[in-house]
Amino acid sequence: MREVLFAGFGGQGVLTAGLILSQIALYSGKNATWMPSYGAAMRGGTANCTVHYGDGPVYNPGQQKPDLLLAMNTPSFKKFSGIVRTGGIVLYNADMMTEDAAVREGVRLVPVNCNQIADKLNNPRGANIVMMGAIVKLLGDFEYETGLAGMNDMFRKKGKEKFEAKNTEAFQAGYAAV
Amino acid sequence: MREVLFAGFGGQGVLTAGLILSQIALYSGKNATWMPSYGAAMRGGTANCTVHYGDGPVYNPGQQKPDLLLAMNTPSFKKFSGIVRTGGIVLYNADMMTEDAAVREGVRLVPVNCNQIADKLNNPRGANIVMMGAIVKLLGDFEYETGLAGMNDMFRKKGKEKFEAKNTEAFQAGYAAV
Amino acid sequence: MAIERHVPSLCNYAMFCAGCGHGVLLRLICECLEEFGQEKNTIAAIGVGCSCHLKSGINCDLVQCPHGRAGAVATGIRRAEPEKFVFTYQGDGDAYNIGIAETLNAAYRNENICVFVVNNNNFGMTGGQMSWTTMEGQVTATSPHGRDIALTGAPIKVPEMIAHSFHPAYVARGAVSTPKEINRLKGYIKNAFQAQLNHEGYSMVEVLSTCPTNWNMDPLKAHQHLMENVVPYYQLGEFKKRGE
Amino acid sequence: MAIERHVPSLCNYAMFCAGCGHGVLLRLICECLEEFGQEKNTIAAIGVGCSCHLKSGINCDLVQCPHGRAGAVATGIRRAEPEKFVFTYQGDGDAYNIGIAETLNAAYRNENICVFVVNNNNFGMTGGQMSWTTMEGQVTATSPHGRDIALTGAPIKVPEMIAHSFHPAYVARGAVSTPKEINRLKGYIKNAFQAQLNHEGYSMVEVLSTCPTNWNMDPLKAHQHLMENVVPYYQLGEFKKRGE
Amino acid sequence: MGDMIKGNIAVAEAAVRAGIEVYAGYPITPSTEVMEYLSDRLPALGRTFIQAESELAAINMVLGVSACGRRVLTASSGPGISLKQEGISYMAQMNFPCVILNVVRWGNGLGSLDGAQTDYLRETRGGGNGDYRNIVLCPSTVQETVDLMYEAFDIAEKYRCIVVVMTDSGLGQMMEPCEMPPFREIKKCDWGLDGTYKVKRADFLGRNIPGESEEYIRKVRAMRDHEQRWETYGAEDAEYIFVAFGMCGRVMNGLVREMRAAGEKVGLLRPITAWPFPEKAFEVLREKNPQLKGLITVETNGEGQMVEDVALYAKKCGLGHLPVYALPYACGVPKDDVVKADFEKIRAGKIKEVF
Amino acid sequence: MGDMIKGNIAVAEAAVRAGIEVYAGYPITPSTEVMEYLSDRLPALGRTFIQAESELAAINMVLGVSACGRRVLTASSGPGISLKQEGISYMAQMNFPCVILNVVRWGNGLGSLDGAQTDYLRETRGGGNGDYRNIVLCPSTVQETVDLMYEAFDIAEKYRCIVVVMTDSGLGQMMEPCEMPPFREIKKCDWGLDGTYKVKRADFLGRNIPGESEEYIRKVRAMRDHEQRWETYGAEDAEYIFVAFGMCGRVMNGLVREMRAAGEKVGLLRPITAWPFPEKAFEVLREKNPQLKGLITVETNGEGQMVEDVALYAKKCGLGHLPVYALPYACGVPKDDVVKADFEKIRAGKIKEVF
Amino acid sequence: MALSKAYVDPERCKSCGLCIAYCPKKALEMTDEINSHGYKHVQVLEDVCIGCGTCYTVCPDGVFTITDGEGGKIHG
Amino acid sequence: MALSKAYVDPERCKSCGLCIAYCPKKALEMTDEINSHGYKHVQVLEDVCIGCGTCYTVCPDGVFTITDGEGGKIHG
Ligand SMILES: Cc1ncc(C[n+]2csc(CCOP(=O)(O)OP(=O)(O)O)c2C)c(N)n1
Ligand SMILES: Cc1ncc(C[n+]2csc(CCOP(=O)(O)OP(=O)(O)O)c2C)c(N)n1
Ligand code: SF4
Ligand code: SF4
Ligand code: SF4
Ligand code: SF4
Repeated sequence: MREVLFAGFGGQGVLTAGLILSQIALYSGKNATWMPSYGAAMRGGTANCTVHYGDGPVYNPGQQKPDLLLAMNTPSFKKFSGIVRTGGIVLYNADMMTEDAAVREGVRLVPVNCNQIADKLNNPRGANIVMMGAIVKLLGDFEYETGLAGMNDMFRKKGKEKFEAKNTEAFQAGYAAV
Repeated sequence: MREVLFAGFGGQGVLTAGLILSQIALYSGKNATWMPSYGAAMRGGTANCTVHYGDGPVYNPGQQKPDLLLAMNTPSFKKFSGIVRTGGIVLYNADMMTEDAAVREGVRLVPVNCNQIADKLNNPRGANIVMMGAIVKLLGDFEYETGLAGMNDMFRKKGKEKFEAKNTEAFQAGYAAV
Repeated sequence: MAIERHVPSLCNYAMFCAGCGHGVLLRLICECLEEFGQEKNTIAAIGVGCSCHLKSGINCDLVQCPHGRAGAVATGIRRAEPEKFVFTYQGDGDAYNIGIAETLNAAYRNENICVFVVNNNNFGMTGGQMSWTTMEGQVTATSPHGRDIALTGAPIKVPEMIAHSFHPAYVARGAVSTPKEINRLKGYIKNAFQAQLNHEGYSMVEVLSTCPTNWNMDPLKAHQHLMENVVPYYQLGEFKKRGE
Repeated sequence: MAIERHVPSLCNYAMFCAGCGHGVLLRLICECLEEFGQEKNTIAAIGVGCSCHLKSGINCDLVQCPHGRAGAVATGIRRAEPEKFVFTYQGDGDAYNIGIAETLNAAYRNENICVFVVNNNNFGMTGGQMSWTTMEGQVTATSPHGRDIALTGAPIKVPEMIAHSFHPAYVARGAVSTPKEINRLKGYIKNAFQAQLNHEGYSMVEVLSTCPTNWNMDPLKAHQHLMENVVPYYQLGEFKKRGE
Repeated sequence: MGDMIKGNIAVAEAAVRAGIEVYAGYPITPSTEVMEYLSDRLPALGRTFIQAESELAAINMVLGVSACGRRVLTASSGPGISLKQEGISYMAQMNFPCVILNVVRWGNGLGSLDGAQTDYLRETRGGGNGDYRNIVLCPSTVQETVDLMYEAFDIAEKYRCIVVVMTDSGLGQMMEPCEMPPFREIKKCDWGLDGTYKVKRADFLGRNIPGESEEYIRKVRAMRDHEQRWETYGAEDAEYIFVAFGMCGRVMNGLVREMRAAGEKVGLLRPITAWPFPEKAFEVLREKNPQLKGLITVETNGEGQMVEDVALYAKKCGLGHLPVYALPYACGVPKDDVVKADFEKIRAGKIKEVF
Repeated sequence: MGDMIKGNIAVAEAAVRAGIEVYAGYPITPSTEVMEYLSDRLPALGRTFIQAESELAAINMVLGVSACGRRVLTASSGPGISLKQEGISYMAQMNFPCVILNVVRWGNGLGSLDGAQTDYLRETRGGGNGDYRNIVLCPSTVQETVDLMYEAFDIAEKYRCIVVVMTDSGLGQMMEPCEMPPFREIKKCDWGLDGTYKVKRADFLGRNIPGESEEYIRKVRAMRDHEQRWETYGAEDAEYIFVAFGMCGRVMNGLVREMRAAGEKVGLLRPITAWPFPEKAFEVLREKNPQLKGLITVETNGEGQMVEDVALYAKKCGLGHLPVYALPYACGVPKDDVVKADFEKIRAGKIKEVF
Repeated sequence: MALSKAYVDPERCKSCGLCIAYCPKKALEMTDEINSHGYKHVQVLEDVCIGCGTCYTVCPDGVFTITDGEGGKIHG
Repeated sequence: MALSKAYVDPERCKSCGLCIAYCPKKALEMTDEINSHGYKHVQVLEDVCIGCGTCYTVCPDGVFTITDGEGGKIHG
């Protein structure tokens, strides 16, 4: 059973990123849950979500000890890097890091300049997709092709296939970046 | 401990009659409770109340087995005469009785033409007071003077002493009628 | 030739107090149900108050609504049964005090229902407390020294409000008083019926009525008070005509 | 000489979305509190909605009211503390949908309070559902094909309703858009303050505002939409002038 | 001994003497006399009476007054109390004290005007959203109604909680002799809002919910520890103890005396607080009364509501083995005869225990 | 296995398939997606979506629709459900069925958006006036939410009662794979008002209240006898049984499996109906499991609410001697680790029983 | 066809007196008989009544029928 | 006395751009610096700013102070 935590400002696409991972898991025949968490209000503040996936049923869909944390900004990094399990990974958005990234021993730190990468691809809103590529690679549970296909399958079901080429590009770049 | 049930149409003064009895009891140093009962609505329908008095505290203020029932009209007579305790009294308004008054054995029936009496005294709204006189006599717990004084004391406290002469007349007539 | 008149069989003996205007309105509504052939096609939503007496007072389908919520209940009925004749029957306390939100919102949505409100200047059923329609200076159980409008606001005119602020099909105010006014009121009620049957939308007829018991007046005196003191403030007539 | 301008210290960084009009209104109110010397004499009753952000947004006494009930809560405060400055701060959903009864009734009683309602044509806080102020045809989360006023009723105009149906001290509608409109709005707010401080009674200032997030527009585009499409329907100005 | 006075009038006057500055309410039988009386009484004293447009508005006016640290009362019944639930839950959350008088009338929905105890579970568990608890005082005579109403404001302010005084049509409409307490001095609570922003607010975002919850529960526990009230009679040697509150409590008070006088081994536990339920009474029973065979509630509702608490706290206090019976009488005032006959049925095994 | 779908959307679609003709509601997080979805979906099917002016209006619209014998849903949360209590009580009294979805959010008053189980006592005891009871279904997965919502209407119509489907922010907002049931044929209940006055009314005055009460309680008993639902796991040999519903139920389902795999003698009782509480499960325990040492509820609220029912029905079923513990976690989803550690504390006597 | 007249259902009458007050012909008067609800009821003076229906219109309790006699029965 | 200018509190700015749009002198521009809330913030072109207060008026987040410099600090 895997647990991945996605965190950032509202608008950085962290909820979608989590959903993509859960869909990849489903696509590859696993079970998955996706659970968001808001602040005191629907508007304002930060957003995060937790994805669990694995072969059996997911009993506890909540935030426990993530195997991987995606931190899209400094507050998220600060808030959550401490709960990542020993042996886990903190993937963070190096473009949004305003402080030194440091975590306790036994946790692997992976910086990715996802905004820069996305900007370079002329896809400034694709920073979260870049990170998806990185996550699939870091987790090692899915083949590159499965990850990509699972993601594209999801957007297709939502009737958003027109973004497929751009998404593929971003995913690929992220996969390559770690 | 005594229980008296006062019943009639709204407007016939049965609630006031009950209150007078409770005040007479208090006036003579006893304890008393007065409890009304309405139908499904505040307006419309009939009204009745139960008075208990005695020397100790009144624990159960509800309708149980009245020692005396005052029935100011036919429906009240029909509805309540059956619950009067054996050995008890049913005092009824003979002017409003449209059917034969009959009760089970062991209950004493006392008719009083209270409306006629009140009309004769030029006090058409005093039929209930007429009945108070009768009740005090029938119950035998209070002297005539105590009953009268207790009643007048109550109206005086309500600032209605101007009716004292008329009330006294009606009370007296009722006392004499049984 | 003399006019034949029978109380409609929809209309039962009602437990209103002697001389109360509710009974006349009830009969007028039953007459209209008969005249428009809706006796077997009607669902009423009744308020809490003396309106409760309609449970025994009228032989048609009806729902006892929570106090003030007939506007919402009737909306539910209307949406569930688009082809039935749906009306509410409420007191002023029900429709204008506790139920003002539901009353206004049904009008706002222009629900295709008829709303009949008996305005008797007080809460009758509960023993004559002040209502938002209580006249300035009127003594009630909760305005023991007469209604002081500087503290409570002035008697509310909901039909005018609805006619001016929303887009209802028909809004009028009649009175249960003289035979002439009762006949005129019947005309308003007919208009309200017609509006609904033509799917024109929301109609409200407010009915000024006496409450002899709580006004502490004999029925005729109450009629006089109504005409002399209440009608001048609560103007009778149509505030929104059909098709206007 | 240039104008010195400081954000009042009563006014905190507020968690409204980027470009949202709430922040401007908040500042204007704080400026008036300062100008009228009421910083240490004020109790606010805030609605549920983006108004909740006033909890951190304003350094004055305030009460978080149940959704829609600020009119009643403010009445309680007013009666308990006759000499304090009391205002409500509510969204249109709060004041006009769920809270219409309490809003109207405070006006009806002519409570000596100021009521500020941010009309941003939707329920902002909960993610942009239709409100009674949503424009005809406007797409929202609960009017996915555009608001159909034949089903829902037309956008509601509460200030007009209050001005015409009751006897309030002051009623106006302003807008948070161009600097000119913002300055005019400040004038309305000042009038509302003055009305209360003079014990003239109830005042309401409705404030048309953008909600860039839920309108799905950038802040400037939202300003343009407001001026071009909203203001023509929701006429700006004073509906009840003071002393009229 | 005071003069005859109606329960509703007496309790209203008690609130006046306890120092309410504002009453806000909406009429509903059988509570209406309270507001009718106060509509005259409060203005005469220079205080404030508000007839609200609804119970919903009334409780929110109460909320506003309470926020300013002033004593305030509302009264209602049946559906009217249901409409106050959101406001009650808000006040509980914000620690705004007030006193609510529920003159219980029978039933669901519109119900009837009969007195009853059909709101017990709602009043003790809270009918609004959340975890909050109100202190529920259950007088059984007019005098006790007055005394508890008078004290209710002190309790409410002590914990900054809501105190519900729960009577019923019977206690509200009946008259009996009663004496009134003296007038209390009126004063504003020092935490009350006064416009100076002396009490700073926490941030709206970034709340600590588990912390808030814990803090609230601490208060609940303090109330539970310190506010239990009850009366017992014959509890030391009874084989069966009747548990009854309010109107049923007074009826059973008399009946237990009568039965004991006739040699029956029965006793009475009369809860005065329905919440916190007087569990301490059971501890006493466990210590003192080894011959106890069963607990019997007498209630005016459909199938017993308080019986849940009796079973729960009996279990909690080591009396989990005792059968707990209910004698529910839908509404009104139980009749002595009927209760006695039903007690015989319990003894004969014809009425089974509920828990 | 279906596709990923959000709990709120899935449950809304399930209601559509179960044949609702009308939805009436007012937005409130975390339930709002239900109405957002239906605002599009219902009109597309020629059915009716009404955005009400308030929750109060919404429940009364529901009442009107239900009176006509048509399937109708409303959904809300927190204070919104509190505002519906009067209408709920009326519907119960008039035997008007409907389904109410409560996507529980934490807390009293405004509360927070966190998922929680703070409404258990209110939902099971009724927050409106009176004696009524609603059937309360507590799913613990998105699939179960769908299945129970689909069935809820049949149950509601069977008894002409209200069925509350109680989820929480977590179950409403989370996504997981789920399959949808088929569309049901729409039909009007034959008792529904149709304008013909085929069902005559009783007289308004002259009601028989004890009779009405008795009739209603008969229905309550039938529901209690026939509608208990639960799931157990490892109940035959467990020394400690965790009792948990909804989100906590699924968490404990996994954790009990994990602990048993590690050799711990623990078991699970997951109530699916919170009311009627599955007391029959305790009868089974009493018969089958002599080594039981204690019952432990896991709940997301301040100090345990369901723990009252667990103690009550344990007593009722002859398990009154068992200690009943609560592990309350204010809100959210309990963490496996924390529950395990707290269980150790129970075993070590550091956490005392509640009842 | 007989001339229409007002007919009374005495059980419904509540003695409010409105019909008497509005009757244009003074064709109504109160009796001393008490009905089962406790009210005295009105009666029609058949010779005076012109069947105009005014009493029908104002009566709040549906006491009157105006007919040529087949549906009603005259009380007095 | 020095001429008044607009001063910026960069932590409050949410990049909404309204001040830039309404500034009559085009004295404002967006920087690339990100504040701790994740927003880029504006800066004042001191030489161009005439201290008219328009930005103060339209800014929803209280970013501006218009003063002669003693209360604020110019960013850019
Ligand atoms: C929620 C609720 N609040 C209060 C009541 C009590 N109540 C019943 S009728 C009524 C007022 C009735 O007045 P109105 O609507 O004017 O009708 P009328 O009796 O005068 O015809 C009130 C306050 C109630 N039943 N429900
Ligand atoms: C009783 C209740 N119902 C619903 C909600 C959910 N809710 C919170 S804010 C809101 C609407 C806010 O809209 P509006 O008043 O227009 O303010 P805005 O956020 O747009 O400023 C709703 C429906 C609630 N908190 N309480
Ligand atoms: S109380 Fe008034 S309104 Fe009600 S029936 Fe009597 S007279 Fe009519
Ligand atoms: S949601 Fe809309 S109203 Fe609320 S803060 Fe954001 S922009 Fe402003
Ligand atoms: S109007 Fe009707 S109720 Fe009144 S006296 Fe005449 S017949 Fe009787
Ligand atoms: S108006 Fe204010 S928040 Fe918006 S960009 Fe300008 S300074 Fe920043």
